[in-house]
Amino acid sequence: MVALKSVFLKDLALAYRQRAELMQPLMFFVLVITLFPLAIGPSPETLQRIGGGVIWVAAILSLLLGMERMFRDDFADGSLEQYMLSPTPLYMIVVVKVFTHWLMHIVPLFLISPLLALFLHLTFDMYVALMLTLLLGTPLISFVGAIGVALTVGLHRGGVLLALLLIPIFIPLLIFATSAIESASMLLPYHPQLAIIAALLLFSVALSPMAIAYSLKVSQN
Amino acid sequence: MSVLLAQQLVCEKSDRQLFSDINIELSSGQLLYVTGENGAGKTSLLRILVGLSAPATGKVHINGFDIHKDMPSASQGLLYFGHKQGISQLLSALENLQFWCQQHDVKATEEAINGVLAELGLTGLEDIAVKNLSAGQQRRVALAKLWLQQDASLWVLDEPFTALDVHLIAELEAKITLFLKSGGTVVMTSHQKLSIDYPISNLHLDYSW
Amino acid sequence: MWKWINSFAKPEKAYWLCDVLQNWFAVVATASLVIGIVWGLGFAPSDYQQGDSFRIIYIHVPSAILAMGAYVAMAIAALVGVVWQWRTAFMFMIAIAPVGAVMTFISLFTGSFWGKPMWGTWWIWDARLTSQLILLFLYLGVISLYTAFEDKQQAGKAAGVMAMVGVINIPIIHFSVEWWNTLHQGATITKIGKPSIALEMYWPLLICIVGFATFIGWVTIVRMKNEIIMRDLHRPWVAKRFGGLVDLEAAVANEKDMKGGQ
Amino acid sequence: MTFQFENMTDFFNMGGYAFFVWASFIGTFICMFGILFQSLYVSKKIKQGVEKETVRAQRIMAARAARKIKQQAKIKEVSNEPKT
Repeated sequence: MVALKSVFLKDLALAYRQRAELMQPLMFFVLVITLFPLAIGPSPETLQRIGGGVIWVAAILSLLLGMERMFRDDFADGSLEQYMLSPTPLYMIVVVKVFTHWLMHIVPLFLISPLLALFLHLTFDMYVALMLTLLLGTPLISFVGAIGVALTVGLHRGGVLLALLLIPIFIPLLIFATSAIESASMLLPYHPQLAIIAALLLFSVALSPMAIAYSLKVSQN
Repeated sequence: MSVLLAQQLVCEKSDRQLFSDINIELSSGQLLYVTGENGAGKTSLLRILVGLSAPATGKVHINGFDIHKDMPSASQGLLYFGHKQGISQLLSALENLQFWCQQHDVKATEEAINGVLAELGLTGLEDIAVKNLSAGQQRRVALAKLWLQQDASLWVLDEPFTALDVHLIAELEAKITLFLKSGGTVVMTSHQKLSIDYPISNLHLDYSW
Repeated sequence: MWKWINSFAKPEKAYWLCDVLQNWFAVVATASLVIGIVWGLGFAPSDYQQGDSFRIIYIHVPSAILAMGAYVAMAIAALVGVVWQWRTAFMFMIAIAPVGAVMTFISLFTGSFWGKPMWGTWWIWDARLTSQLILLFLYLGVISLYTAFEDKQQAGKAAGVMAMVGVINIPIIHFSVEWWNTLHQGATITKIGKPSIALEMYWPLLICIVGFATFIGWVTIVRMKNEIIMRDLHRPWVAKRFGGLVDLEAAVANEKDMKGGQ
Repeated sequence: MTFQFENMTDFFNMGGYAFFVWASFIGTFICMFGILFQSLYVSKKIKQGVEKETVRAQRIMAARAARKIKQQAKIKEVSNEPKT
């Protein structure tokens, strides 16, 4: 327990000392969203119709961008080797690391989201649905994505490959999340979609730590 | 009981067989010195022994636990010191060592850590981010683990003498001897001649194609 | 029994098996592809709704089904490789991946050529086309991950993890895409007992499926043999089989002598 | 079982869908033959490569043996030097 807490605190400290790098995915997120009104036209109806999808696509892309950092430094400086040789099982450490990483990326995203909802003329119901789907969906992205990160951590320039591997896997999540927001825009109930996303999340949290730990070991070879 | 037991290890890298049929049995107080030319697989062997790489075939037991099956138990008394130093560049020396102690169940107070750092000539540099230290100083921070880890039974050291000055090499050799005399077991590789007043068993790895 | 199965984990034994099976697969594949396609193109009655354009079914359906099947086979091989550490399982995995990708590609463009006269458009974002497209991306992901690694043993394990993640995802993707949009006509042969198409159309389709399956097997075997030799290039059995070993052994012995003499 | 078309022209016409039907069949054959011949070609190349690789291994081993002889000779030379 002490060991896991120390991993959490260490990752927080490291993230704090690299604040600038943490801001980059967030700025990318905002910039991508700014592009859409410019490309499609500023009419509020159009923006409202595509708003949920645009925010979700941008969120996935920006999370993918920041994800590379998850194990990179630990791999490069050998901390990962020491984690593997510590008495705490690797998959537990991995869970803590992924969770910390998610926290570091989702909090700024949440803080900036009201502004984006304004930009894209989302109604209040859509905004609530957006928040809920982001809250349930982004940890799913982090946990499943961490498998890909763990696999590519030993490769030079694994960034594009990472996106190539992970984007197809996130398609179901994108579909359910945007469908929930669309239902909200028509004032229909959207808890089925939320329930499915929650189920996927639980499933991935249960299975992915093992896969991540295995992948990290493969990368160490 | 033997501290380290390796049976019929075979290692393959990129489908080239580096070595085959390596058997090692070490009991407490023994020093194994692994030699061989570049590319013969010294580092690979050490990484297999501590369980970081999987051998193509064969088994490794540390203190009776299979390292590739039961890593948490087997790594209890194990200290591995590899090419990568395992210290975060952004944290200070003190933070790094505190973190490492918490990770590995080593009880050490802040004073104790500062004391060890002072012993290694790092007084006054305890709270500076490691990236601002020189290569040799960073190496010392990593080596401090050897001074902190009191109850380890097996040290696996991969080239511990690189980037160290003469004094520190002597100190480290003394530390290793002390550890061996107190019943510890050491597996190590090095490019320079070992001047330790202690019986050394040698394992030579042949380059093979 | 288990020991017997396990013996195929050895590349040498697997190579022998591949050699035995290769010609059988080649013969069956060629024969049933020729029979099935000639039957389907010339002798099966034309569909009363779609006319002769429905004949594309004889390549579209087999390739679509087997693209999925090849992916599942690949993932099972990956599982075997990860759990029992079979080197040959990873070799099979990477041998079948490009074949499956080609099958997926075939099913996509034949679907498109069928869709143009039927729906009036080359591409429709309908559930089956979309999930087939995602399947192609999954294949490409596995293949590119494998090629990204220098060390092919590491590559096999990494690509294996990706293949398994993908196979867990396939039903989810299928379900989500179905939810998202259903426009495709109903499945043609899911009801095996009472097919919704006429028997005269059904038989050539079955033969074509067999033909495609054995074709995949054939190409996979050839590729797997390549993979085995490439990966075991430095082992004695390869050299023994394909000549040139004697000198190597002499050289090694020569060097050993030198060492003994020093 | 009867041939469904009146004559060969009719057969090639495919009830007006000639382009779509033949394009997809021909495309499929190109893909299938492509992957088959690529695999067979690689297999031929590899078998040639085995020989090349053996020659290379032999050269490496021979070079290492030669180097060892040279090194030993040097050591002998050093020890044979008269001590002054």
